[in-house]
Amino acid sequence: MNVTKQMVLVLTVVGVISSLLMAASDTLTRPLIEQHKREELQQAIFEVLPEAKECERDGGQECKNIGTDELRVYKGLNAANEIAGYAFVAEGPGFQGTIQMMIGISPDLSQLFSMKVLAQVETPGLGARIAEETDKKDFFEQFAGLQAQGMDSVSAGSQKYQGQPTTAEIPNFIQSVKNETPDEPNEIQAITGATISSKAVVSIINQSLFKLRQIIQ
Amino acid sequence: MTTIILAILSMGGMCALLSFLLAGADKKLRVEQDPRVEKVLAALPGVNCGGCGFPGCSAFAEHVVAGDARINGCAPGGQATAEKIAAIMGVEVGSMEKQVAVVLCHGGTKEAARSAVYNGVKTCRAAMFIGGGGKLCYYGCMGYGDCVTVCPFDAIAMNDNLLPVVDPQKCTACGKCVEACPRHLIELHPINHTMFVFCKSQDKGPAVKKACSVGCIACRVCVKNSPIENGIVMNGNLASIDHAICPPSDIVVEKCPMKTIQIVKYDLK
Amino acid sequence: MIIVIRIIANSLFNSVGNIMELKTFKHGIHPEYYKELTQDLATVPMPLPKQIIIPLQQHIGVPCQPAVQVKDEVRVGDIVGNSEAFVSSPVHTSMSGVVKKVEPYPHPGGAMVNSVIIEANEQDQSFPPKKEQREAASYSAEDIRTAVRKAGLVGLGGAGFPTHVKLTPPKDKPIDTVVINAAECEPYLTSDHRMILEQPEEVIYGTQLIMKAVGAKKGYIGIEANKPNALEILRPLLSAADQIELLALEVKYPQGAEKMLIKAAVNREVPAGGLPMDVGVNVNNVTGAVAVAKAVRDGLPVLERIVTVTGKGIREPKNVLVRVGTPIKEVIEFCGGFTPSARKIILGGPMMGIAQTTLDVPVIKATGGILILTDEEISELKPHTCIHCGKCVHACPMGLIPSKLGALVERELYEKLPEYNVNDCMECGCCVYVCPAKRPMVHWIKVGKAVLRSRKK
Amino acid sequence: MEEQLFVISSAPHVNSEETIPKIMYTVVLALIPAMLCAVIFFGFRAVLLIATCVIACVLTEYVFQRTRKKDVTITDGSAIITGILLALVLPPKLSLLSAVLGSVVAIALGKQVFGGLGHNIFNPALVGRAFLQATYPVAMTTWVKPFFYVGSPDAISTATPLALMKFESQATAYWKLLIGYSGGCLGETSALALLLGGAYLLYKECIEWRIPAAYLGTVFILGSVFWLADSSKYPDPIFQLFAGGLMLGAWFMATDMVTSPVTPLGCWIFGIGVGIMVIIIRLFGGLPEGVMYSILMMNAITPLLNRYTKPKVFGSRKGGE
Amino acid sequence: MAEKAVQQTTGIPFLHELKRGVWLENPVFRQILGTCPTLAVTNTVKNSLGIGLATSFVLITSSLIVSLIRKLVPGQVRIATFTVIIAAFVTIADQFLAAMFPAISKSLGPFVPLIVVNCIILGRHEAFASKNPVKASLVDAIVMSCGFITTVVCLGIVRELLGSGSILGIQILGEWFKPWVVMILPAGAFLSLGIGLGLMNHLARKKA
Amino acid sequence: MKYLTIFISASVVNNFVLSYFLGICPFIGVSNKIDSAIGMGMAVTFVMSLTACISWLINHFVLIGLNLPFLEYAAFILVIASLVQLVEMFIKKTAPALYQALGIYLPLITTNCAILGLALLGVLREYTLVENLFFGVGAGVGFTLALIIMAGIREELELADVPVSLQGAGITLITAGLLALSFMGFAGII
Ligand SMILES: Cc1cc2nc3c(=O)[nH]c(=O)nc-3n(C[C@H](O)[C@H](O)[C@H](O)COP(=O)(O)O)c2cc1C
Ligand SMILES: Cc1cc2nc3c(=O)[nH]c(=O)nc-3n(C[C@H](O)[C@H](O)[C@H](O)COP(=O)(O)O)c2cc1C
Ligand SMILES: Cc1cc2nc3c(=O)[nH]c(=O)nc-3n(C[C@H](O)[C@H](O)[C@H](O)COP(=O)(O)O)c2cc1C
Ligand SMILES: Cc1cc2nc3c(=O)[nH]c(=O)nc-3n(C[C@H](O)[C@H](O)[C@H](O)CO)c2cc1C
Ligand code: SF4
Ligand code: SF4
Ligand code: SF4
Ligand code: SF4
Ligand code: FES
Repeated sequence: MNVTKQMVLVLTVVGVISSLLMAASDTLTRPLIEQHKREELQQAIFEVLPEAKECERDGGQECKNIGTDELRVYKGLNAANEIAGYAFVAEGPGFQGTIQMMIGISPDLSQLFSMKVLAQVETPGLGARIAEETDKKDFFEQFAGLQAQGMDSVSAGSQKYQGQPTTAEIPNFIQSVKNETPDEPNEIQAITGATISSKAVVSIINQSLFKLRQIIQ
Repeated sequence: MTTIILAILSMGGMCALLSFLLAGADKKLRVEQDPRVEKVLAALPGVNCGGCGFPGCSAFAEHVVAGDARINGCAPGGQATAEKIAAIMGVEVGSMEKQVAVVLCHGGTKEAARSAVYNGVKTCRAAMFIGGGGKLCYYGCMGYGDCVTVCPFDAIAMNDNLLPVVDPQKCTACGKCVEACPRHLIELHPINHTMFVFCKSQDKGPAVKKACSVGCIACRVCVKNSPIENGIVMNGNLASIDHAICPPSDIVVEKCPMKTIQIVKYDLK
Repeated sequence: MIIVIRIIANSLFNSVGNIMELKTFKHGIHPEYYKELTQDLATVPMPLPKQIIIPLQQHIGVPCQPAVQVKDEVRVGDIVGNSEAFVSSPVHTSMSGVVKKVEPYPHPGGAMVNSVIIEANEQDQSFPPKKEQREAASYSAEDIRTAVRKAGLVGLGGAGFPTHVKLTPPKDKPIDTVVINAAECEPYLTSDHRMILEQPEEVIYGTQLIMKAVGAKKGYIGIEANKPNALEILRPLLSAADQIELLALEVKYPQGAEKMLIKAAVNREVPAGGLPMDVGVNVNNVTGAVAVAKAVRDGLPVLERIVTVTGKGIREPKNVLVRVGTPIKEVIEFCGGFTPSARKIILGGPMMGIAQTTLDVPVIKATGGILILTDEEISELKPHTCIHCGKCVHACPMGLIPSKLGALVERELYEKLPEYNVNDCMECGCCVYVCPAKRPMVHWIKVGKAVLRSRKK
Repeated sequence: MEEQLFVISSAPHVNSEETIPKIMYTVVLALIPAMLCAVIFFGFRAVLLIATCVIACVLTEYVFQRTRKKDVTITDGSAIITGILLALVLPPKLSLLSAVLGSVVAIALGKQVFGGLGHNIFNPALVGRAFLQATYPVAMTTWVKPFFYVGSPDAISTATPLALMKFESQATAYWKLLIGYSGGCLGETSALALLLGGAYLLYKECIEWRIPAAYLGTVFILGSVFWLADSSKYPDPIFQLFAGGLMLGAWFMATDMVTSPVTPLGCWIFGIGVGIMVIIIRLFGGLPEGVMYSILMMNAITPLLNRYTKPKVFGSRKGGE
Repeated sequence: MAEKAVQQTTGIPFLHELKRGVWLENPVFRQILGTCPTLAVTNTVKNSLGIGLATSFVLITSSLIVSLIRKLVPGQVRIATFTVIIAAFVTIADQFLAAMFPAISKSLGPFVPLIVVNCIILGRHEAFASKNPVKASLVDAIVMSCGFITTVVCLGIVRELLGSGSILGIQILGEWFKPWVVMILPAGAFLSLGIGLGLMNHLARKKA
Repeated sequence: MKYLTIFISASVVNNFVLSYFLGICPFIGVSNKIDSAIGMGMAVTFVMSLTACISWLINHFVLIGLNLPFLEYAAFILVIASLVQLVEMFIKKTAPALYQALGIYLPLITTNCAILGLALLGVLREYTLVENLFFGVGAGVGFTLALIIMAGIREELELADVPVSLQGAGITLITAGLLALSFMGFAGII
């Protein structure tokens, strides 16, 4: 057998066999993996929508995205199959990289139910405290019951962290304060030493809320 | 099922295409080179780690064949690879008679007179510029150990007398020290050469006597007592042993008034 | 007292000089000068020694072959060693006597050099009398060169390059300028200074002869501004027609290095690896110029020279007129001997001179000074690692990175040296002087150059 | 006479008076005003921190050199400087244990693993600080007001002028910046004391003037450009110069001879590079201050600068031989 | 080494081989291979174990195959063939993890796919499996895996202990210990591996 | 602007070597001389640009087009490895000078995790073809930058008195650690 033929043959046979194996393994595992994904999403939705028992489904399988590709929104349904609130995925730049959160909001979009960080790469012990559970009051717990109306409409233009521009049109639905206890119903306290991450969270949520209102209304 | 078929088709297709290309390229673009490069390359682990200091195994192989890379330079390959390469390169280790470096000066601090206090860079090379490092003898060991630093096998050490001593066990006769010694005091000799004139001074007797208590004063006693005719001859002001014909001789050693001629004993296991 | 006034006068002159913009080069250093030890001491002739040692190599180039044999009788000025080679220079005996030995003998350079040892006898020990001075222009260039070669003249600024070679510029490198090097930038040394003060006319005459020999239209005599009296004494002797100009140079080491001097005088840069003639300049030491004058006019070889014997280690610092070949031991004894703390004998100045192991070495043609340093002045060599302060980089007149050169040699990475232009180093020592880590860069550089040279072979 | 041997060595046979310890102790002297200000503003705490760092640095150096069987050179003053400078760039309330950790890292990882004084690539004090910053990010960004030790125990925590500017758009008065009446690291607050020390170092020729000149100049010019472009968004250049660690960095840290270039052109580029980096980090980065990171980053390219900014060799025509 | 190893696998105890993999020719410390995962995913012991086991799985299985077909593969397509085999196993491992242990799969992030190009695997194939019979190759793959796992787990222990005060998520160091955040950051990874390497060399030199 | 952001992010802020831990083996292996660092860097940049294009094409036309996501690793590495090998053979034959400068580094690169990392990250971030190209070039430049800086430092360290046990990879890793510490200053810029 000449070398050329051997080369083609060996590589092709190896390729065929391995693709066969991979495809077989894929066929076996794909349903499981997809199920994990679904469950994960569902779990997150139910976690941020405490009253929801069910979500609006997409052909009976997945929770249906009623939003856009940019802002995924899911409708939560309570035991009575009435709307229990919306869960949406807010995403934007933090101190180091992208922060991704699942947020639950009341059906009239006035009050946050809960916030859960899905992904973040902030500094552990610092920015990462937006997601970490600590012995002190957790940062994310502050979002439960937070008013999302905006008490004033001061522009957010002075915020200097980088990345997504906070355009002046976006109202401060919620706000963060530093070194003092929040006294307005739409305020949360920033994490000491991680103001940047805290403000990023607030700003991402504000932007998403802005878009959410456009979608829902 | 379609997935599996598609997967097989696309993967198989890509493999076939690429291997075809590679095969074609191999025919058309093959570059002739020293066949030993291929062999060395085959002996290497092929990790392409770059740890040898060359960019990749093939580069290392080329340099080995070209002779400017250490044969044992491949860390992942370890000793075994080094041996294989040695075999390919024809560096026959066992067949050659073992040689050992010999330092031909016995004028350490105790024996050699000083001319000045040397306050310069403490290497032999540097001392050469500045009055020979403060020893009166212009030919002897300066004792700053360039040979010691240069030996890749830790085979030379300085003794208390500030003379370098070669460990015959460790010495591989690589010749690094021979090159390093600015006074050309070190020579490589087969281990069956055991009797040496441990002096390189070309000075006349009185000058040598002043400079060193073990220097060759050209008294010709050894020549007279040579065990074989012309076994030891005078080379200028220095006795010279012709190792090819002259066996070691206790009498010569005994008669040398300066104890310049000595017989070394190699203790090799 | 006088010294104090001198210093004040000097500093006054310096400030005047600053206003006048003294000529100089970039970088360099300002070491302590210690010239006041000897600069006002008139030269005193030394009694004749009993025995002289004439090394057969006192120049750069091919060594001489002995022209005499043991037991030969020689007269002052006789040639005792000669060579056919062009780049070489004959040696003469500076005394009448009998050749005792011809054998290797310690040389100021540090090695053993074949030397002719002559014991003085009762013969006449004086030199031929001074002859009538002719117009410099009346000699032909060839006459001057022949006379210079015959007289065994070599550069007296320290390097000892045969002068007749320098006076024979190749056709394609015409010389338009002669610079007489009277900078004497080495601390301590004052022999050039005394030479100007004591024989100013000869300085001018020698300069004229050199200009004639190389066909230069313009001459400069460069003197560091710390020798105002030398400038004063020469100024009235110069006429406009001579085309010779006096230059007051900033007091900075190494102002006397020829490349730096040329930069200061005519603002030309000798190319790296090149020679002054590459920029049309010829540089000669001032004592050398005087020697040229005497060689051409009187046929007088270099038989004696002014040697500054100085330093804290000598009892009576002096400028001494010494016959070439005199062992330095006798010169030192003539100056009252050592003080108890004398520890280091240097032939030449403190920046470039060579430390000696023995007092047997003779004074040679290029020996301008004998410096004796004491215990307190010599620091124990304990080089620290380089702290990258960059002081050496700022000091180096050649624009090198001495710290790197030193470190490369220290780690034996010789192959990287050319990238850092090691061969452009002139071993002036500025870098070592300023180094707070006391690193012996010059020593390393010497080693590095030698290794590169031996590798090239 | 005959018996005594002469000393021989290579030329030159004389040296200047300057030595490494002399330079180092001059720097210590130049740091005294800054240390005094630290003690005045932050009280006994400052003394404690400085002493802890110096002792820890010197001890680490001693232990390291002993274990490596090298000459112990703790008296040359370089470890003392590292200790002082490290202390001066720590927040006043940092725990002493953390300070010790920083000091050990500074000397061990910042200096001795490279072979000790002269061989280190990065500024040891800043290595120590960067390590602490990454190790205890919260403690390293918790500041107290000056004179906290006389005031009431509450409301002592504050922010640095740069953080105030960046996150709250609040300016701090120039006089406060000059004398150091603001939050910040121990030794960075008082620009005046640092200028004094810097001037002394310049006078003593212990530092290369090109580095602070290029550094401060670049910050000033770039600061002006941004300020002129949008003064509502960017602080003014004077503020840029006097706030934060810039003065301390420019006079005492960027000028560390071991970790800065030796060539004149290299020094200019080094200074300009640090300046650009500081402005980028301050104006566009996540952090309010970038002096430390900018110096460390330029330290890293110092070997390259030395290599590619060789001075022109005397007599070389354009582009070398 | 190759021939010797063949003899050794039959004659000399497995322990000796193990020593070779874990100490004498430790892939990370001695051969400086597979440094990327060693640095990237050793911030906790759990991750270290995960990447170690996943890599070992791929190394052992693919070594087996490579050794089996070693005589058939022509030189020019060797790398391509080997990588395809490795990729197949990695894909399978990845799918398996994602299906069975979604949590671990998530925290190992993109480093499971990068096992494909982990230099250790291709390195052992080129150096060993492609030249040796099946049994010897298997032994080699196993001991090298042990070496890799030991190294990453050691590093994981150090980093998790100092970086979070815990091991395998169990708090070890008490309240007094303030975790060194740096240890779980990139810088800490480089520093600890560098220091580890230094210690290792030091010990080895002392022994010698 | 978007392209610039991607480029700067990949080259400096999120440097492959210093913050993603990709391509560490060659980073340690080939950073001992500046000259080889430059050669290697250019070769990596070249291969990364190539990879960025190819991986995008494969991803879009094979993996997504035929819905075979699980072939990702195998297909990428197969194609990259073979193509680099082809390129190497090609320049070795046609441009020996270029081969001496760049080609010799190519075999080192094929099986390096930075390349596959690039391909996978590009897919993950759903870049367009042009964006992916900028990402690839940026990552290559960043790798080169880190390599050259490290080579400069290591050439300097040749003159230093590093403890024997740390010489080589040890001190390189520690230096990389300190470099990573200082690169943290870029956090939040992009
Ligand atoms: C190593 C390091 C990591 C950091 N990580 C974060 C982070 O994850 N999130 C954040 O908001 N700030 C981070 N910072 C930024 C500083 O802590 C910054 O000073 C702080 O955000 C200012 O907030 P403060 O006003 O609450 O102190 C980090 C700083 C450093 C040095
Ligand atoms: C660093 C250095 C310093 C020198 N200083 C002087 C000096 O002060 N006076 C002098 O005449 N020559 C000095 N020279 C020698 C000159 O460079 C040059 O060789 C000499 O002036 C040429 O003249 P000559 O051949 O007559 O000696 C110095 C050389 C060097 C390298
Ligand atoms: C604050 C300060 C600023 C200086 N500015 C300059 C300057 O702008 N230009 C200059 O040539 N020298 C200046 N100098 C003088 C330098 O200190 C030094 O004398 C000069 O750079 C000599 O360096 P060199 O030997 O490398 O030429 C300045 C000195 C100080 C203290
Ligand atoms: C002007 C000057 C500045 C210095 N700055 C620092 C510094 O910022 N950090 C430091 O650790 N050492 C500094 N040193 C001390 C010393 O150079 C330092 O310990 C070395 O970097 C250690 O090798 C400085 C020294 C001088 C002379
Ligand atoms: S190199 Fe030569 S002179 Fe130096 S110590 Fe060795 S034998 Fe003696
Ligand atoms: S350098 Fe070479 S020849 Fe000399 S002693 Fe060492 S091993 Fe032997
Ligand atoms: S490097 Fe050479 S030329 Fe430069 S200062 Fe030093 S000795 Fe002088
Ligand atoms: S003067 Fe000395 S310490 Fe300073 S850079 Fe030069 S060699 Fe280094
Ligand atoms: S494991 Fe990433 S390059 Fe080796």
